[in-house]
Amino acid sequence: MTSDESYGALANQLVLQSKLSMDLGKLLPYDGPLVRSMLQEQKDLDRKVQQMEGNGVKVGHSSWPALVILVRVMHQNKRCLLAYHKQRLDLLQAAYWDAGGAVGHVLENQRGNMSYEEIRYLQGYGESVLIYREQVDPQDVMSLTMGVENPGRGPMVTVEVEICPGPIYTESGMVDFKPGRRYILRRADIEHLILQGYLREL
Amino acid sequence: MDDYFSIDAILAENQRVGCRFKIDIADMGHLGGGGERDITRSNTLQLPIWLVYTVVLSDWADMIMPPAFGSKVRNALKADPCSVRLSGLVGAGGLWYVFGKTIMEILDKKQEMSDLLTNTFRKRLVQVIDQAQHFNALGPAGGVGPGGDSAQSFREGLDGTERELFALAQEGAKRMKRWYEESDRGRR
Amino acid sequence: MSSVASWEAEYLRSKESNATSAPSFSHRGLSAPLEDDLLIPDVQLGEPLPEETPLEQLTRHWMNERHAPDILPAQDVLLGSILDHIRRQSDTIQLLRGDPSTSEEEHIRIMLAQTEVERVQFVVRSYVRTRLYKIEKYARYIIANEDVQTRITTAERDFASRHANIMDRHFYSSVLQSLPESQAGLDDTPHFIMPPMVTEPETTRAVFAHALKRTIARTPEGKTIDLPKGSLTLLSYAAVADLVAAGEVELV
Amino acid sequence: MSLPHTLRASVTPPELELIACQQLVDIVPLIAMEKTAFISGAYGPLRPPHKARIPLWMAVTLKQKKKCHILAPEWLTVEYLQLKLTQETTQAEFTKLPFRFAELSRVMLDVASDDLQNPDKLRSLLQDLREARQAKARAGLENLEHSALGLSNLSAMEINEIRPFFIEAMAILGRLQPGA
Repeated sequence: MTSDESYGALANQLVLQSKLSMDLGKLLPYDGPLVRSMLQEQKDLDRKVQQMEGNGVKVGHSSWPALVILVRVMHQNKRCLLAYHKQRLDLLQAAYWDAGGAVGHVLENQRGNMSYEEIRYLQGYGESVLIYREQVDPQDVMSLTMGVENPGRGPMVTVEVEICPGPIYTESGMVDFKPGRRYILRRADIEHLILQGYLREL
Repeated sequence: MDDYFSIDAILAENQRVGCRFKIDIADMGHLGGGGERDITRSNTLQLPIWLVYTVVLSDWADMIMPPAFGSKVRNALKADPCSVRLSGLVGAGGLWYVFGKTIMEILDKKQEMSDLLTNTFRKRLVQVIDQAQHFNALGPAGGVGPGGDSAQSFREGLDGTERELFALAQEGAKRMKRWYEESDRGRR
Repeated sequence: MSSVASWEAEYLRSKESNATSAPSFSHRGLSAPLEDDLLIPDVQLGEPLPEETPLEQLTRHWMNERHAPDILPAQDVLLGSILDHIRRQSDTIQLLRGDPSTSEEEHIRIMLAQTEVERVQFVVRSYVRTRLYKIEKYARYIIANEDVQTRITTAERDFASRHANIMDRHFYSSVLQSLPESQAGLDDTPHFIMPPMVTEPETTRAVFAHALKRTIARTPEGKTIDLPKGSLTLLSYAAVADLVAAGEVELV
Repeated sequence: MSLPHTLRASVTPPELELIACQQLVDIVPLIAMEKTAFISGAYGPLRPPHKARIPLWMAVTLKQKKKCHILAPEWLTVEYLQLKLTQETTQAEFTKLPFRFAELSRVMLDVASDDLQNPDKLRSLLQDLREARQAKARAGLENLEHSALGLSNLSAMEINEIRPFFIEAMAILGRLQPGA
């Protein structure tokens, strides 16, 4: 952290990435280097504060304002770091539900953007939802991870195959999806395939 | 808005305010983003709002009433709030109301500033929703809303908070339009 | 359980939840349906407003939950009974769908039952997911507040603590463990002007309150607002939180 | 989060429509059906040509299969809506209309316009009513302060359209008070 770097500039860069990600509505690559340089800035600030305290700087001392400002900057950096990480968790959880609760599907698409800790978090989140469902609705009568945005569409839906999910067993029997072909099926049987992008609803 | 983890709340407090220092502070010159090494007494630095609270409430500096809340602006707002371009006062995307709230928190007599902010906000509100609902009906291409260019300049003059409200009102109107149109096709 | 019998059971059980009697789906060619020997319906589930069916009750609680900024008292008895009802109805549909000899009339009845099952499933799912969203968002607040925990189910409380745990672990491994000692906590109370690190429900946020009976709302500042029966008022949720829990006001 | 972003600020029109379709309507069935236990209640028997009272979602499903005619509710007539439009345009407050009239009329006009008297006139009356009331809701903004605002007789769909804007505006007004 060079001295002419205005305090909080790195934090500002980080939070602007979060804002961009929010506006785009998608997860950007995890900025490990920026996070690490901010953690380094925190260590440098802390060392400087320790030195000042070691030199007897306390209320009334001429350098007391400088010390308070440094501590205020540290709190602001910490808030920005945590807010950056929290915003990414929100997006990962949204992706989990968008994919009908399929953690594997989210990892397939997002792994390159995720830190190792975020992968562990998503797996933990998925497990926690399943534990909850096991307690509340073991037979998944309410289809907990299905869509909550379009209610009341009729039981049957016409879909076209975007990505061939291969043969799928449904209540109305086995369906061997062929690319580009159209099918009229019970929504409940294939909603998760729509959510995951294999099928497109017409 | 003031949730610890809220990105918008953090960004709102990055807005800078002028502060005239009453003391010297060694090697903090760069705080204001300038080149000098130290802060010397009666130096004026542009500090982010989250730092203004600390230095002003500790009485190490006085906040300079920004022109965005100077007497010229206040009189114009009292006369005709819809004619004032708030974005011009704080820069597009700037947050005039959040700025005013910060200043209010630091001022002793808060009621006067609160009245200025509240009356300005309420009087411009009907115009914001009118335009959002009408603007939406014409679609973005139909830029010339009611009142032609005065509507255009009003929209350009919105501050960040008003822009968000404009988007909320537009979203509400769009969602209704979608539901009406969708139900025409959806069921037959 | 033969298909007719399953509908029989369904019919008898449905008589418990609402007063009207109904013979079951009659299987083609079988004997005439049961006479209407009216059973005296036993006590209604929960304490709904006089003429509210269980589904109407759930719809009201669903809308309340969708609009309230805070988490409302759990309705697990009601939810459990509706989940049961969905499961029984789905089982019956499965049985009848498997029978190739159903008449056109029977086929339409199955489709009507299927359409309803999906509607009710949606209401239950949206209700549960709305509560889960609040529990995730205020997990650490819930853990720290006994009174809030009385409003949620055990499963929800467990979910809250698991959620707080995986979030804390994530923050620790990604940020806090690399911060200086003084900064490694998640419960700072800095003397600067900064919001608390524990996110709380914004109970002052406004809601549209529809008064189901004449009642009085009390704003946080102590002002009282008269709510005539059937009136609609836009006011702070905190002013009507108790009335919503008591079922005197619904959020629309 | 377990709730998509679009659903957090407000309920959506499709959700309101789902609720409205729980309402009972009269039909003339074209198919016989025994009395049957559904989750929302027991309906039937359907015995053509006798009228029957069933939920609107069920009537819609039958109508789409051409298995019934739906009888218009008494408020969905040109006379009634004409009267309401006159009232709406001559008095300051909102006139009383069924709470879910927008959703019910929308569904009926979509699915059973052939069962309705003069559907095109109904559509234009409903559109005029909608615009007149929308202007009134906007005017209501002027006396919006951060405490309470009476909006009796506003319908479910009208509330939903102004909800995100009104609630956020009130929150902002609240934050602009001293010591907020």
